[in-house]
Amino acid sequence: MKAIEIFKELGIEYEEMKVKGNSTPRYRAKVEPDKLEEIIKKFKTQGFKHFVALSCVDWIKEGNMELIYHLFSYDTLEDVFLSIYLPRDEPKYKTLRHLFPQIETYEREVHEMFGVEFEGNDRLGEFILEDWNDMPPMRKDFDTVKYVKEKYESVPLVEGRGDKQ
Amino acid sequence: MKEFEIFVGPQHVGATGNMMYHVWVDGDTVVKAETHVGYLHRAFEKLMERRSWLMNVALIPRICVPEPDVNEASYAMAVESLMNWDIPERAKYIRSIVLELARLSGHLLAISGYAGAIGLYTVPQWLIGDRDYLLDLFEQLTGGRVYHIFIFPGGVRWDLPDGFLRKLGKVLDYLESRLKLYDDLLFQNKVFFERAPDVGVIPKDKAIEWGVTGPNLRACGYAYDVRRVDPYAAYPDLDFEIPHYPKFGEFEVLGHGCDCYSRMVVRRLEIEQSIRILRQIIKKIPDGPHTLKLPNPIAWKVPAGYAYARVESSKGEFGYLVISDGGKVPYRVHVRGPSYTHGINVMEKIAPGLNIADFAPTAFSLDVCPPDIER
Amino acid sequence: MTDNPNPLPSIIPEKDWKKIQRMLSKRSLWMIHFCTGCGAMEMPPTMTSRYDMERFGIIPMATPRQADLLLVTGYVAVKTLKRIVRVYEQMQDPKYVISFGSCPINGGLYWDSYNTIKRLDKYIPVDLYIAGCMPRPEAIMDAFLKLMKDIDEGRADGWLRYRKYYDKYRANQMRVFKRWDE
Amino acid sequence: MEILGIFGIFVLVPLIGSVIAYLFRKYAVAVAAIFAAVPSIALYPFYDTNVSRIINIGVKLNLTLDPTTWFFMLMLDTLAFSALLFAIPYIKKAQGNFATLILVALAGANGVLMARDFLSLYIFWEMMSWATYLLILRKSGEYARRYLLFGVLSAYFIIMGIGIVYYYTGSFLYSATTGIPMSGWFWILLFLVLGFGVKMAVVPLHVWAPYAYCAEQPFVAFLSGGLSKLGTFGILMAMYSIAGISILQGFGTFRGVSLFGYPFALLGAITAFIGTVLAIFQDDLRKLLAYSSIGQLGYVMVGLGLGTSLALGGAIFHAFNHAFFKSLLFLGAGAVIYRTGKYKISEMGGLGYKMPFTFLFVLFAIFALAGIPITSGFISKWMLYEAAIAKKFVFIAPLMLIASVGAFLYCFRILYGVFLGQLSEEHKDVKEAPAPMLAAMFILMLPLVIFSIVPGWILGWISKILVSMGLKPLEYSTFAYYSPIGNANMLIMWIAFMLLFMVSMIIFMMKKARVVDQLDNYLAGEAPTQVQLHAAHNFYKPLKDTWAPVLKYSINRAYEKFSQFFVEGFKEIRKMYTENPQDYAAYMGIAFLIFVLVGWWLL
Amino acid sequence: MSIVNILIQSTLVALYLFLAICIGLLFMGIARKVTARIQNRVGPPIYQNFIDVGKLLAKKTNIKHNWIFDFAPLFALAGVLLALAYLPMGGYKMLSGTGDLILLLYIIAIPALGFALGSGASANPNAGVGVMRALTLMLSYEMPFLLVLLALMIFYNTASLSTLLEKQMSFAWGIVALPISALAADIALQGMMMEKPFDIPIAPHEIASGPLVEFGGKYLGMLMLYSAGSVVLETTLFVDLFLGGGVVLNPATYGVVAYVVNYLVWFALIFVVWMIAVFINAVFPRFRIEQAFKFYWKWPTVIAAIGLAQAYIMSVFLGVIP
Repeated sequence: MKAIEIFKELGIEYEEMKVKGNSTPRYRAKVEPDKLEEIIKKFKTQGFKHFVALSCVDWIKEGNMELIYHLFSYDTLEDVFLSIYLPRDEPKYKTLRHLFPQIETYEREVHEMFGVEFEGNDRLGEFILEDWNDMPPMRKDFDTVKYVKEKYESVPLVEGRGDKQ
Repeated sequence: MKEFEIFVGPQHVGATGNMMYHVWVDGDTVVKAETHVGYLHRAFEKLMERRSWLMNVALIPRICVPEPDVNEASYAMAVESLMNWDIPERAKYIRSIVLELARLSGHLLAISGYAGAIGLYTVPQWLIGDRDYLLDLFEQLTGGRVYHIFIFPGGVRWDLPDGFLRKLGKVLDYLESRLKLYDDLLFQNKVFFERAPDVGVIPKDKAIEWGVTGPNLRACGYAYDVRRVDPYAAYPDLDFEIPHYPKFGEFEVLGHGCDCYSRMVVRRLEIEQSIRILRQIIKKIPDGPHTLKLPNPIAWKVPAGYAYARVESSKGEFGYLVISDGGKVPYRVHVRGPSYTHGINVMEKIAPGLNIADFAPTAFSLDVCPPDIER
Repeated sequence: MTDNPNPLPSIIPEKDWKKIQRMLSKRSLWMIHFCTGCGAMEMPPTMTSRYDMERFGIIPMATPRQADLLLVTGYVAVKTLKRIVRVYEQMQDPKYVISFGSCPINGGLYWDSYNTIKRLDKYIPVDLYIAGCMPRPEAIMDAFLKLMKDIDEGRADGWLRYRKYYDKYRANQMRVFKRWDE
Repeated sequence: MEILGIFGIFVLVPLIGSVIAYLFRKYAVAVAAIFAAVPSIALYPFYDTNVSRIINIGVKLNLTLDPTTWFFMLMLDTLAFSALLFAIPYIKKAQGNFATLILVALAGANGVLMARDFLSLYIFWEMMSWATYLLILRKSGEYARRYLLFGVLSAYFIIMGIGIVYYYTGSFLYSATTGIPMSGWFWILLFLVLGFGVKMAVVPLHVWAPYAYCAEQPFVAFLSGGLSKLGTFGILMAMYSIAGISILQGFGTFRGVSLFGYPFALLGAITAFIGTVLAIFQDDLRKLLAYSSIGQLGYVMVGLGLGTSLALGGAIFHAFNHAFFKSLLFLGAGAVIYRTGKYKISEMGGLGYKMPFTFLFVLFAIFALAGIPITSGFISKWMLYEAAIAKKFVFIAPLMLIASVGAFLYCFRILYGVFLGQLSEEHKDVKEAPAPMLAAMFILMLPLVIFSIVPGWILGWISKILVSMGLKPLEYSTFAYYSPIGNANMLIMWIAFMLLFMVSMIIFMMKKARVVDQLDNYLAGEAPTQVQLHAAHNFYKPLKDTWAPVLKYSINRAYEKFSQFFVEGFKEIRKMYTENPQDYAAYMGIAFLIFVLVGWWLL
Repeated sequence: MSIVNILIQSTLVALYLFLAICIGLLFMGIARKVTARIQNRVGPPIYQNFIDVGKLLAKKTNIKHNWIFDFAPLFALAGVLLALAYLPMGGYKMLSGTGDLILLLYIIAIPALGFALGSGASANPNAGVGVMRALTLMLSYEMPFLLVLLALMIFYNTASLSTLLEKQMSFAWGIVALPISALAADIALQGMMMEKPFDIPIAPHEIASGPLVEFGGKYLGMLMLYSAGSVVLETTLFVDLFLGGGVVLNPATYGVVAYVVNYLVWFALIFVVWMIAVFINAVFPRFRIEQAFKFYWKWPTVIAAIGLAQAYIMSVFLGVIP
């Protein structure tokens, strides 16, 4: 089934994204967080079997975290981007790893980089970073230059270069 | 405790780059594997939010070292989508040349990595030696051996240099003549027939659901290729086949697909197809400008919106999700690398039951490239 | 830590013994197989038929116990730095470090990245830097030759410095790591 | 000395000791060790004595001490003493019981060795068997029943043999064997060899061994090293003393080897191979040693079957070596089990760093087991190989040779799994084995070293045995030994090895090395605090996978299926099993009668 | 034997052993060079391995895990030298008059066992797995190899290597008399030398160079000497068994000249045997261990069994007595 028909069937508003270079159509839709699982299941049964990615966007001005679930269908050759918005100060969502196994990995990354909690995913924790002691670094209010100055620039040089053997 | 633990990586010959597989082994069979990444995390997505649209072109090739051009191409395509630019035909063809050369070099590396993992060191020596001719071509074309920074939004950096196509043709002839030797050495080697088939099998019905893409998906028997399903650059005009299991042409069909053998043979056949594509491009390439007339690079403003562009790399689907809020810098860029699923999700799932002798070859046959996992 | 005494002091003069040692270690540099960063991409061409670094007796080795030469190929993420230090400490003296590319010198392209250290020699002693992003195989070969010359002249003394200023290096390392074990 | 005095020392002293030791309760084992020491020390003056006396008490009995008896007694009594010495700290519960039974078994064994008539042989044999049974019972009733089943089988076989002899000669004496026809000889020898073969655990009669050898380690050391040699002794007596070489040759010969012996030699080679293969895959330390024991006794069987003087000498020598190194191994395993309480190889590891002396003793035993030339274990294997090769036996020789390669595999499994590798957290405080244990192991190690440098001594004793059986003596000098096709000089080898060892030592000593922690290890750059690095479970998995189709045909399972058939078929009869020992005894008596009658009827 | 005689003999043996180790190092260097040429490279100088060993022995720090760790270099080097001492080289009997093939077979196990012990002492699972593979490989290649040895011993009716050389000189070289066995032996030799496709125990991609994983410095240096010795040991074993040990002139008639000529011929022959192994090594990937096991117990064993049958028939039924 074409993505447009599914959207219509589910009664979701969608917009078409601009595409240059590539040729398949891409649709973007904003959905309610609690309906997302059902919608993804619907898409999955309708041929959207390839889960491309889960991205997170930190909309600091709006105070939102946007999670973008990106699906692709090899049958109809369409991309679907399903967005949900979570409150920024306490982002929390349930895990969807039972739908597509790679969602688990994406959730681990989003958790580490943005601080989004996924209930039911027991593998959250240190993933990419190690010994991290600051706020999740991909958040917009994390100042990487300041962090670099504090952490790395302040380390002193060790003298002794040029000492004879 | 029955199992012992082995760390494959980061400092391990069998690790595919700087990453770590924490492996629990019973006897010599893997019971469980966990992928640990982050050794190469440079926070590209964060840095891209701090750099202007054009500066990012210099940054992103570093995401995938063996094949940097796919980053440039997909980023450029995503930005072009946002800007609503149509790039000139010649630029598309030149992009295709660069991408195909990159694919060739990526496949040569992948095959030599696998051959090294099963202990045939002559193959890496030859293949990487031959790959240097491709790097020479890159050098002539772009000025850099590894990082080219050649494709950027609006076209490519400059036109083909004089005599480039002739030289390209020569290199292709040479490479084609060498393929026979590779076949003799690796692809028709009896020990390879023993070791590769039915090792590291991805269940065929799960392959798409697990997010397997690229040659690994084709080795499972699906003829899906981004160049076909979501064509870009000059590929709609070009004629090429999509090698997939069990259409291996002159090669024997051993095993039941989705295994190391199919993955390697698919890569080997794609080298032939790339040569074929490049030959067509040499014939077909149109004249014209190589780039659009670009606005002032310092004051680029990209209209707000979402754009996703995907490119077929030698490892699988490479995609960029670019989000702009209309400012001078991207608001958010998300990079979808093929190794993200291959290296973590697929590897953790197919590892149990593998012999430890087959662990490194399986990882190499999936062609996992850690930098595009953690960026 | 034991030093390396002259086995036959009556026959070989002390000076010559050192010279012999340096000659031996310069002609047989075993490199540890550790791709710490993207610079490792230019290692295969350097190792293989076109540039062939085995001409100088440099071959990749599987484990740090066997190796003399650590190549830090490119940017160093904090997580990798910890492994580099461990590997470096497991190597046996004399050992040499070549740092590769622009990033370990001053941060390079990633000067503002929160996860890469900016100067490698704050954490482990570096005998030789190769600049460039990324250095060409010719540059790498040149660096190897330079390192051999340095060893011959006794200037590649990073391992001695590490031994001497061990506490300082360790203190610097601990400023970026929260804890030492995993 | 008068034979009765000798009988007193070697049979009655242990018997009396068994009663006395029982009274001492807490110190019973120590007291028993003293009583075991008496015969083993008293043995030495009797070297080269040859006394024999026929005692007529209605039936004629014959007790003898000759070089054969002396040689085997040397083995058994030393082992019994070491085992008891080892048991002093080891046995915690019911000491009196243990000490008594061991001494009874020793007395029985000595009696078997001294007996030269079938009646006393049978009495002492049963004495030894029942003591063994009760000792195994201390560990597990199930295992003891398995032993009992085969012990009874063995007894039946022996009795049938005896019955046939008595039928023809009317006498129980070994020497009175005139007038037996060749067909009679065939049955006699077959029954006797099978009967004693059970004790030697020859395939397919080996099934009891892996279970019996799970009993307490000091006893198992004595059982595997010592008591199983009674089987060797019995077959040796039956084939080469009672029957004699000329009767064996009378069955026809194949390149100078009796056609009666050749199948047994082949069986022995197969036993060696199967025992070795099964040993490779065991995870239980005791079972591994048990299968190894089966395999090694297969070698002895080869020698006994071939019956040339080189082969027979090799067999006797190998029995001697096996007695010592296998007991040493069982004692070493016992020391480890005593300290850790673990039986599984995969649960140990790294104990060699904590128990260096135990490790060295076991290492030496393993050198002997594997046949490394710096131990005497090599020499006996060498003799057996050369005997087979000189006769151009193309089936026996390769089986033995490949089995000895297989022995390397399980040897390393013991060494690596138990003593090397990662020392686990819970064994951080393990201490060296107590002094009596070490002393016991040291005693057992000595002959292995001495006879490897000076094989001439022991070859002299063995030659004497061979001569007494009418075979040619061995060719040997003090340090060297010869076969028709080759020779080996141990002194030159030792000197060369020592010199070359010094050379490498000099190169080695030029530099000092620093000791690092076991977790400062190549872990690919990682440094976890808690990590499991001991790769001992399923160690030979590739081999096991490869051989899985063959391994599923287990003889053990065949027996179980067989018994299952009976269980299914005779559910009613099963009700006879009232769990009342007296009933069992009654059944056994009935069965015994039936067997005797059947034997009678057969002839 | 007088004291002087013994001294001369032992000096000669020492000289031969020293030369053997040097030849081994040289051969390893040549192998690297040849492999490099196959791989389109220049390759290191052929004396590179001497430098490597020198460097390793001159390393300034050495680490060990415990005292059992020391067994590896000591037993390995002493054992391989001892085994070499029992091999006739170029017609010089060394100690082979005082010990035969079976003794040699077991002496060869000493270095391997010592090496296994030392590497096992290092709590590294890679070492454990590596030794497991090495032992399994040993079980694999020994099957054909023992059959081959048996064929030789049955055919020439001796287990003594020096007698074997004499009989080969007077009758015919083993490769002429028993060509099938020679083929099987050469296949077994590839596994014995742990060259590809049988370099499974030290596979760096799989188990990070296996038993060698924790050795460095002088330990590795001495183990390199050991492997240099084993190269000569294994090639010489083949040459002694099948190529008459390179004996072309009878020392009894030609004296010292014969020794020199024989030594050179022996050198040429072991070089040829080594080169065959190196060429195969360069163009094959490695097996998995169970595949190696299956391989060896299948075809080479069948070939060796046919060779054994040939030797048996010739010796027993046809009465050919060399």
